[in-house]
Formats: sequence, structure tokens, C-alpha cells
Amino acid sequence: MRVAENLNQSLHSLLEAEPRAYVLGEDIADPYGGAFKVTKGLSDSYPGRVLTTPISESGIVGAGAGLALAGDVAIVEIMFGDFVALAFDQIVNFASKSVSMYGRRVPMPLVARCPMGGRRGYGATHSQSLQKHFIGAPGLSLYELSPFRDSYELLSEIVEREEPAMLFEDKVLYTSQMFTDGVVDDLLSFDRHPQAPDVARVFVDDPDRYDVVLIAAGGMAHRACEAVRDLLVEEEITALLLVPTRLYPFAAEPLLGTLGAADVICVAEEGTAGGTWGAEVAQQLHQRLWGTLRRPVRLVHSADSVIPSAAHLEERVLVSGDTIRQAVVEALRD
Amino acid sequence: MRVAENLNQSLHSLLEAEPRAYVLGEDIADPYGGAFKVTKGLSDSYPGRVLTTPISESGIVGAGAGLALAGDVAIVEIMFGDFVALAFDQIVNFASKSVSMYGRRVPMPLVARCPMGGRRGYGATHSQSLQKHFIGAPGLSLYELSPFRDSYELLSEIVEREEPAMLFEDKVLYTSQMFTDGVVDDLLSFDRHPQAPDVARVFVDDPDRYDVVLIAAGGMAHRACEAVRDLLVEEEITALLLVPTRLYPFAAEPLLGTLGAADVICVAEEGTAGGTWGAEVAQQLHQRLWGTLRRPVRLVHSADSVIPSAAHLEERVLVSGDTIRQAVVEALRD
Amino acid sequence: MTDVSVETRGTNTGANTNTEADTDATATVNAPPDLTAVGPLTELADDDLELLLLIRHFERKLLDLFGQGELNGTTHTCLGQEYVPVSLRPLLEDRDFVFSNHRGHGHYLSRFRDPAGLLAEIMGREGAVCSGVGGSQHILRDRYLSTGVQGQSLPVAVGAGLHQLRADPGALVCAFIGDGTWGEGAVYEALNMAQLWRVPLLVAVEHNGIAQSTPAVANMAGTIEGRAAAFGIRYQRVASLDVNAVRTGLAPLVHEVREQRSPLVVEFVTHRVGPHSKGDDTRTREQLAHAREHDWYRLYGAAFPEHFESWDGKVRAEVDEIARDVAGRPPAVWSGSCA
Amino acid sequence: MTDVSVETRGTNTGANTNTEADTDATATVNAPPDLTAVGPLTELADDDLELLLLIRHFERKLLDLFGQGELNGTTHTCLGQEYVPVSLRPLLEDRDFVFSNHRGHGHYLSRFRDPAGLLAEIMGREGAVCSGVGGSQHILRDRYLSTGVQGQSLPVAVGAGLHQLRADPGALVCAFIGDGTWGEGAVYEALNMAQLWRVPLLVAVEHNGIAQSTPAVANMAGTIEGRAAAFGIRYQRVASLDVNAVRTGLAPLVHEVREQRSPLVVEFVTHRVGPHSKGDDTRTREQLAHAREHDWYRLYGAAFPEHFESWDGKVRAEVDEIARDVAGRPPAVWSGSCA
Ligand SMILES: Cc1ncc(C[n+]2csc(CCOP(=O)(O)OP(=O)(O)O)c2C)c(N)n1
Ligand SMILES: Cc1ncc(C[n+]2csc(CCOP(=O)(O)OP(=O)(O)O)c2C)c(N)n1
Ligand SMILES: [Mg+2]
Ligand SMILES: [Mg+2]
Repeated sequence: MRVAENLNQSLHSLLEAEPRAYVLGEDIADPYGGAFKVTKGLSDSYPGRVLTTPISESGIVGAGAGLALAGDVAIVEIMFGDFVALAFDQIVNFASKSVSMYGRRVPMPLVARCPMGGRRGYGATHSQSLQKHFIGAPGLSLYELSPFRDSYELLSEIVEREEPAMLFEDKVLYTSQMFTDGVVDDLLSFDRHPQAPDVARVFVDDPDRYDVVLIAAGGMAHRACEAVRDLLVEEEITALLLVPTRLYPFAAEPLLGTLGAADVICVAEEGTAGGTWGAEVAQQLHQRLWGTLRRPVRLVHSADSVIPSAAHLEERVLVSGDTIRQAVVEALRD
Repeated sequence: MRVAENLNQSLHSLLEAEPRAYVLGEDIADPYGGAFKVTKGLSDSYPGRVLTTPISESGIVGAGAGLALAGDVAIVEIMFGDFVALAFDQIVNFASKSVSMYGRRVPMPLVARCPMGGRRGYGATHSQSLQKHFIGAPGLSLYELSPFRDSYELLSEIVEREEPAMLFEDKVLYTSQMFTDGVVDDLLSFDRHPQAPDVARVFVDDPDRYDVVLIAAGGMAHRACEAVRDLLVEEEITALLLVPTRLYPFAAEPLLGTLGAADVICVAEEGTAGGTWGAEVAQQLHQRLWGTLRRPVRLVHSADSVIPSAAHLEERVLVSGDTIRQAVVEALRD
Repeated sequence: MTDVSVETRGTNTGANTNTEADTDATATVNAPPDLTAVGPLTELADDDLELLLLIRHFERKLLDLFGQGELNGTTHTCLGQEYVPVSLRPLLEDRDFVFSNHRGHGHYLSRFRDPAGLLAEIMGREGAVCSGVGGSQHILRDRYLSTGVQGQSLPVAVGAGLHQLRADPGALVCAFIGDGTWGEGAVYEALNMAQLWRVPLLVAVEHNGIAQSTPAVANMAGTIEGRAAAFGIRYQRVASLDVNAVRTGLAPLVHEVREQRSPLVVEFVTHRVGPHSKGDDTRTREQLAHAREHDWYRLYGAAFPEHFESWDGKVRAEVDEIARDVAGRPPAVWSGSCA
Repeated sequence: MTDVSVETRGTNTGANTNTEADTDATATVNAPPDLTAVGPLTELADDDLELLLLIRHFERKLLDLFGQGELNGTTHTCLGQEYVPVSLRPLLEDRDFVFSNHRGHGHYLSRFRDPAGLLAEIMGREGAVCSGVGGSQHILRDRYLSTGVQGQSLPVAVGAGLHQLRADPGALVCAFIGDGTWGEGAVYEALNMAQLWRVPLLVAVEHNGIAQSTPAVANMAGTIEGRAAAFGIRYQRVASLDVNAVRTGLAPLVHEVREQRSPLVVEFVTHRVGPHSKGDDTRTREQLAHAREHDWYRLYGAAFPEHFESWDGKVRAEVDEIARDVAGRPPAVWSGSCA
């Protein structure tokens, strides 16, 4: 099943299971069903609770916050996650703050779904990975859609927390298959990390034998898998890949055992340079594993650049499987 | 001279020296002269180029970008920097992108001035330090007002770069005095870092003798000075304080010599936990000074919390001089 | 449903705000009060007068306390505008959401009559309605919420209205905003959604002609009426300062918001008698005089001196007493995260 | 100033778009054309027809190339709407700023007649006007700029207009937006500033009744006329599809934007004949038929078959040739930062 279908089914299930749930977004009504078809069938099945909206990103996130505040559950689709920039105030200065700004905990089950990422040639304003800009807003959690984790489970976890959250969805995932039954391909397997069930572990044979640990979320997981394969086949380096679904707050603690044993830890993401999610992860690991680490956590991210439209230029800017592989090889040389 | 006066004079000088310069902002016209009086006298002296605006943060930053794009120089005051959240799209997705998104460099001399910080009891939506959320937007530079550096020099540097920039101004600075003639107080002196003239060095006797280096910008500098004093007097630890004015991109290179010699490096900022500026600085230092560092760069920031209104609660959340001192002492123990 | 008459002491329903030139007696009795004219004040119910005075003396006390350096932070008093929330009070129900703004003390006190809780909040003392975390601008209690970012609450109000539609038909959402706040794009995004989705939203615009230091002429092109019309939203102008007239006049319109899922913008032509926040008033002497001329406090005192006197000193003394009490309390305790 | 007549081939100035019922001959000659009615088309100047066809065949070629998998990314064609920028073309001057949007190919081609540069941009080939970095939605050339975030450009246009006021009085700023884009708060923040500051801003609204998949009724409460009026901004509705009429009718209004520092909203009632982007059209057969009935291409071909035929094949062949040329070029080179 494709990731988009899995997500679509999850939204159906959520609307079914949770009569207080609403889905709002631009062009999400049937028969169109959203720019990426993730909301297909929802408005036909749940007419009063699935609202196609005007082009008002700030307004619709605010409306979602109002629903959540009033006791409902609101899922808001931002057509291209780039446009969530327009809702920064509503997310950071209203929804997230409301959880604690009034001196007691206010439940606020609001999820802003943000399709992100490049490699589709949409150009600079439709290809970004803006995750990093939302790190560290008190009260706000960041999640990433993963092909290794059923999105209904993920959505339920988010909604049950009753706090504002952003769910980042790499657009290229939509058309990829969900991984099931522990199989990635002929070479790679996956399971759940025993200490952190929301983190998938991708490994070659034995999840406990590796030289290198890669950490990569969402749509970067495929490129990281590619790197794991290439590292093994071409460099004889065994890598373990961890795919978390919760980006922030990032729970490093349960992973420390796994990470402490690695020669190299490499965090890969598609966001451009500077203030990256990787830097946040690295900061935690440097504090906690200082004596153990052989070298600094290696960050892999896209270039400090706008994302060009033309495929050959876009490729120069964005992280590829090869970028990750090279980073690991370089790191091992240091 | 107070920092607000220095900044006010700098704006006068800029409007005088640069006939293409505009200043836009809410309530900036005389006789009011801005919520913090930083724009006092400007609209009387330069009527056509100093515009008091409607309450439209996104709109006025956009208008500033339009002026800059058309060949002017635009300084936009955001009354409380918290509200720059409303202009996130214009800053990140228009102004910053325009510099390179069209395949060639487009000059865009636009400065968004953002009064930030707490300790005035204004409450959660008027007390934040949102610097961190703007780190790593390609094309966007982040600066911080400093009591150690003439703001005309700083503004000129920013404007000459012809790229979108944010100038963060800790509100508590406005009423503090500029430091001049190398004197901080009876104990501390300052100069410019010889390799990085935009960075001030605050030291006890000799800028080359220290156990610890603190890095703190803007309004945190006073608290860091307090920490330097207390560390010396109460703990017999000599600290050197570096006060940069350019937060991002942060130029670590010229400071590596200084930093490499420290027992502890501590970066202090008022922003709350998670995805901090300090994590970005630390990331660079961990990469470059790995073999040299005795311990991880220590980050000091406010708690992972909204900023309460009541003084006694606000104090619990925000960084104080004491927080910095304690962090250094603890770090030395590790 | 709301029973307006219970709250009304005088027999006047505001109909006599018509000018004397109006000689058609039947029309005078049956016609709705002319909300768009200032007109003379009518006698208030004790309850309304007391509430008006409570807000007035509460706000004055705040400015005093600030003057004495007893208060931290900032505050925005609603001096001169007290009659707006007092007029609306019985038209709103507990199940309705109210979204207030920076200038919200009158809104809060009208809804809860809780000066001690609010003052404790502002002073950060025990009994603070939001544990001292919120402060003057950030208050949440039951279905009442204020926040300090202009315009932000309107889209939120639309969402709360969507909730009401399904969860509690007939309930509405009332959002207070100032004239200057019409600079924010969020206002228009919200109006558009409210009308498209037929959300029971009542936007109460307190148009005091000024935003902080900026007069409306420098802030707003066109009119609020036109801006409501732009979205096909019903609009009512209220220039009257008379609580009875305003209330009677608005009752049927508010009823329609509930029953017809029909958003409504009510523009109160009002007057900020005090400074924007603590002492920052750069208006001319004439402008200030004009505001003061429209101060219900002075006008009511002149029109109904006995009634006024019978309450004014008493309420002031009560507020003094509350302030003394609150000032003597220990600091507010916040169990919330300081992690 | 702009000389409209130079560009006009036919003697018709659009006045005969009046219906036949109109028998007052003097009125027919002197009255401005009725822009608000569709009316019959008049004969076009060669130059205009050629440009219209250039845009049409350019857009069709893009859809072909997409269909063949030759293009990366996305694109939004202006099929059916070509006459809007063509009508405006001689009313705009080089010194004017033009802000375009996602559906901007027609705007660009009308200004620069540079199909090769634009196609190279979209295909990422040598000669690309923005080195292939921008792509279909992000184009900058001289004083022409497009970007892909709806509404974002209106405040920017206000700023550019402020610049014009001082640097080059008489120059204006034209911003194209769609009907759906009126959902964005930025639009209102900009209109307010434009009118307050009397910025020479011409907002050209291409109201094709749909935004991606969402019909205007689900997107927009009220009307665009009302929204302009909300800010006291002049407004003109244009239903006519006739380039001559539209141009003649708008010329004096555009002149006023320049000379009277007076913003203007022009609403073009237009019709999107193609899909939103590549094939995503969920409109009903009737809706599509309605759009096609208003397609100037079909209408002009029927009204002036000889003139039409004399150009249509030729321009199509030219576009084919350009596409072949561009497709054969090496990839665009970007000297910009890849650091
Ligand atoms: C988004 C935002 N911008 C600016 C401010 C600062 N500010 C607080 S009140 C105010 C004026 C508001 O004017 P108006 O809406 O007319 O309300 P009034 O104060 O007159 O009641 C301003 C600019 C703010 N709180 N929020
Ligand atoms: C801020 C933002 N939100 C959403 C989109 C996605 N999007 C692109 S075009 C479009 C529809 C625009 O409709 P309209 O303004 O009517 O222009 P049209 O496409 O009809 O020409 C949408 C929603 C966008 N580009 N920018
Ligand atoms: Mg006001
Ligand atoms: Mg449209």
C-alpha cells in the first residue's frame, strides 16, 4: 500500500473513530480530494466535518485551533508545507502558547499536516523542508510521516497527546510503498527499536551489529537505506538506520545504548544548512555521550541554498543517498 | 548614552546619509516616536520616508521588501518582535528567497528590527526571543543589537550587504548605557576581538588569560558580565566574554584560537530550550574543535516554557547571571 | 434564551433616545432605538450601574497602582468604553465563547464580576485567575479567552463557532476587536470563512478612533461598514452610549446571529478616555476633550446625579478594599511546567 | 505617455461592443465601451492577434510536453485568459513594475515576447531567463517578478509603488491575482496600505471563478467589487473578451492610477479553459462547456476566420520550432551559490 493511501485510510479511521474530529484544508473536498489526494473520499463520507477552505493558511490553522480549544480535534492540511510560514503566528503564538499560557494545561488537539520536500521540480517556494524553523516552540511537537509506521497509529498518538503538533510529510513518500512485515528489500530488514517503539530500526542482518548509525526521518529514510546498502556493498561498512517519527522533542535517552556503540553517528535530513534538526539531535548526543563518542555527530543536510526548479540544479542542492554515504566515509576518515 | 538613543541617532544618520532609506513601522510617527521611542524625531525630520503604518506586520515587511527590491533601503520596525511571527512568510519565503531564487543575485537591503526579550512582565506574547526560529533560512542574516557596538556601524554593515536581515534588540537594552572607551565597570574592560572586529571581548585584566569563554549576544551581555564578575569573585574562575553582533551565519573561524584555549565554552541566550542559537554555535565548534575541547559546549537558555507575566514566575523561566555562573561551575565539575 | 428585561431596572427601553423632533408617538414606542445617534442617557438598572462603576474604578485603580510602581508589565484600560461589554452582557450566554483582546478588563469583569481574580492575575498574587502566568492580556476562564496578538483571535473564533454549530446550535461566539486591528489580514480571512460557513460570530468592534497613537485616518482606508459589506456580512453601527438602548437595539440582531447562523459586525463608535496603556497619550487637548465629552461616567453623573452618587463612592471603596486585599496576598503559585 | 492607437489595427475602438438595441449613434461613438458586457469581438491588430496566439500555443505546447513526460515540476497555463495581459500590454510601460503569479506565462510573454527564454526556464535549458532556478512560477526580469505564494506579492507591490511615487512619479505597479487569492489576508493588508498611502497600484484580478478545484462560491463570501469598496478603492468590472474594447475602456482608468496616485482594482471576469495545472480538472461537463464558450480563441476564429487562419498555423509552427530548439539545448548553467 502506498503511503498516501495509508494516510488517507488513517484519516478515514480517525474521522470514524473520533466524532469530534474535523479535517480542514484547501481543495480537500471530493472529487478533487486534495492536491496530493490524501483527503480523497473524506468529504463525501464526513460532509460536515471535512471542510474545503479558502486560500487562508493562517486563517484555517486558527480555525483549527478554535475547534481544538472548544473540545474538538482538528487536522489541518497545508497544501504545500512551505505555506505554513503564513501560519507561523497561529501555530507558535496562539495554539502552542495556549497549552500553558493560561496557568493551567489547556488541551489543544490540533495537527497541521505539512507536505514538504523537493525532488519534484516545483521550485523554491514549493519544495522546502521547514521543520527546523518550528523546533523549540514551547508546547509544540513535531512529527514526521514514515513509511515504516502505520500513520493511524502515529496520528492517534499525536491526537491523544492533546497538544498542537505538526506532521511533516515528505511529498515523495506519498507514492512510495509502506514497508511491512519487517522487510525493506532483499538486503535490509526492519523492526521497532525495543526501547523506542516509535523508532524503526533498519539493519542488514542483525540489529545489534553495526559500525555506523544513521538517523533519518520520513522521506529521507529511502535515501538512508540506499546509503546503508551502498556502504555495505561498496565500503564494507555496516550501518544501522534509525527512523524516528517524533522529531521534537527528540527522545534521545532510549537510543543512547544503540548510539553509544557506533563509530559514527550521522543525522541526515533534507532541510538546508543552518539551525538544522540534526544540530538539535547532535546537541543532545554530544552532551550525553561525550566520553563515548569517537567523533562529533555528523550532520547531512541540503546546501545553504534556495531549491532550484530544474532537476539537474535541484539535485546539486538536495541530499541524496550518495551524500549520506560520502559523509559517513569521510567521517570515518577523520 | 543609552542604547535606544544610540540606535535612534543611527537611524537619523542612516536616513541622512542614504536618501533611498525608508523606515516603516507601527506608531513610529512623531510625537509618539515608536513604542520604545527608538524612532523619535524621524518622521518630523524625514516625513516622506518615515511611515507610520497600519497594524499589518506581514504587510509592512512585504512593503519593505518591495522598496528594497525597487532599489531603496528599507528598515521595518516590528513593535514587539514576537509579532514578526506574522511576517515569517514575507521574510523567509519572499525577501530571503528573492536574493537567489531568480538565478542571479538580487540586492534586497531590508532590515526587520525586532525588539525581543522578557523581564518586563509583558507576558507570553510580548516577551519572547524568537531568534532561533529564523536560523538557516538561505539568504537571511541575523544580527543582534549590542551595547558594545555603535549601532550606526552595525546598521551600515547590514545595509551594505544588501541582503535581508533581522536585527534583534533586547528591549531591556534600550534603557541601558552604551559601553565606551573600553570600560565596562571597575572590574571589566572590553575591546574588539582582533580577528573579528564585530565581536566584543570583555575581560578582567588580560584578554588572553581566561579559563572559560562565554558567548552571549545583545541583552544577555549584561547578565554574562555579571557571571564573569561572580565567577571571578566567588569562584576564582577567570572568564572571557565574547559578544557577537552577527548571530547567523555565525563566523566561528576567527574565534577558534580564542575558543580552543578554554576549559569551558558556554553559550548563553534568552531564547527557550530547543533548537537554540547556542546549538548552532555548538555544532560548529564541535566539528572544528573536536580534538581540542575538553567537554561539550555548554548551552544556557531559558526553560522550555512560555514566559509568565508575573515577575516572580518570569524569573523562574528566564536566564539570569546566576544561571550562567552555575552552568559554568557545573560544567567544570563534569 | 436570554431574558433581557430581567436585567433592566428602568422602564426605559432606549426608545426615548429619539430626538424631540420625532413627534410620531407610536413610532417612538415601537421603533427600535436609534443606535446610530448618541442621544441622552436613560436611567440604568442598579446592576448595570454597579458593573459600569466596578470596571471604571478597577481601571483607575490599575493606573494608580502603576503610578505607584506597584504593578509589573503593562496594561490597557478600557476607560470610557465600559458600557460596551455591559450592554452586551445579558445578550451573551454562558455557553457562548467570548474572545477578548489586550483591552479586555471590562469584557472580563462584565462576564464574571471577578475583580479580585483579575487584579490578582495582574499583580501576580494568590487567587489569580491564570496563576499569574497570563497577566493583563492573556486570560482564560471557562469560555472566555483573551490574548495579546491583534487579530489572531478572529480565525480562532471562527473555529469555535464551527464547534458551536454542531455541538450546541444557538450558541454563538463573540469577538472583541479594536479599529486598528482591522489592519491585520487575519481579520479578513476570518470574516470570509465566517460568512462562507455561516458561523454564529458576533464581531464587536470597539472603534475608539485610535490605535495606540495612530488615529484611524492613518490606519484605515474606507470604513468598517464597508469591510463587513465586502463579505456580505450584516453590520450595525452603534453610536449610542446608553446601555439600555444599545442592549434593546442589539437584542434582536444577536438573536439572529444565534438562530440564523449569520455573522454580524457591530461597530461601537466609542471613546478611549484614558491613555493607550500607562501614560502614553499624544492626542491633542481637543481630541482628549472630545473623548471626555463622550464619557458615560461624566454624562451619567450629570443626568442621574442621585443614582450615580448612591453607587459611585461605594463601588470605589469596594475596589479599594479589593486592591488592599489582593496586594496583601502571597505571590501566585504556578504548578505549571518550569522544566 | 502610452500611445494606445499605435497598437490598434482595426478602426474599431470597442465602441461597437454595444448591443444593437443601442441606437443612439453619438453615444455609440463617444461613450466608453461597455466593459461589463461580453459583447461581440472586434477585429484585432495583427500584433495583438499574434501575441494572443503565441501565448495560446505556448501554453498548449507546455501541456503537450508534460503529457510526453518532457517537463519536470508543475505549470499553470492561462488558456482562455490570454486576452487579459494582451489588453493591458500597451497600457503598461517599461518603468512600471509588474507582479505576476503562478499563472504567469501570459503576463510574461505579453511583456517580453520571449517564448524561448521562458520555455528554457521551464525546461531548465540554456538561455533560461532565471537560469532554470526559478521555473514556471518564479520569474524575474527587469521590473517583472512572479512568485508562487498566493497573495505575497501584493504588499511587495505596495512597497514598489512607494518607490515609484518618489523615484518616478507617473509610473505604476500592476499586480495580477486570481479570485481564490482573495482568501489571503495579505491582500487586505496591502489594499489598506495602498489606499492610505495613495500608491499607484493596479490590481488586475483574473476572476475565472475557480481556484485550483474550488469554485468561487466556496471560496469567497461577498464580491471583489465590495472588497475594493471596503477600502475606498476604485473598481472596474471587465466582462468583455475584446482586446480593443478592454484596452480602450481601461486606458483612462490606468491613466488615473498614474496621475492621481489612485489605486484601482480591475476585475476581469474570465474563464480558465484548461486544467488548474497539468490535468487536474474536476469541473462538470457544463462548467467546462461554459468556459469554452467564452474562449476568445474559438470566438475570434468564428468571427474573423480569415484573419485568424492567417496567423494561427504560423504561430503554432513558430512555437513548435522554438520548443524543438530549446529541447535541444544543454542544461541551464547556474553560477549561483551551491555552497
Ligand atoms: C499583532 C500585533 N501588533 C501590534 C500590537 C501592539 N498593539 C497593542 S494594542 C495596539 C493598538 C490596537 O488598536 P485598536 O485595535 O484600535 O484597539 P484599541 O487599543 O484602540 O482598543 C497595538 C498596535 C499587538 N498587540 N499585536
Ligand atoms: C499561499 C498559497 N496557498 C496555496 C497555494 C496553492 N495554489 C496554487 S494556485 C492556487 C489556486 C489559486 O486560485 P486563483 O487565485 O483563483 O488563481 P487561478 O489559479 O484561478 O488563476 C492554489 C490554492 C499557493 N500557491 N500559495
Ligand atoms: Mg482603537
Ligand atoms: Mg481563479
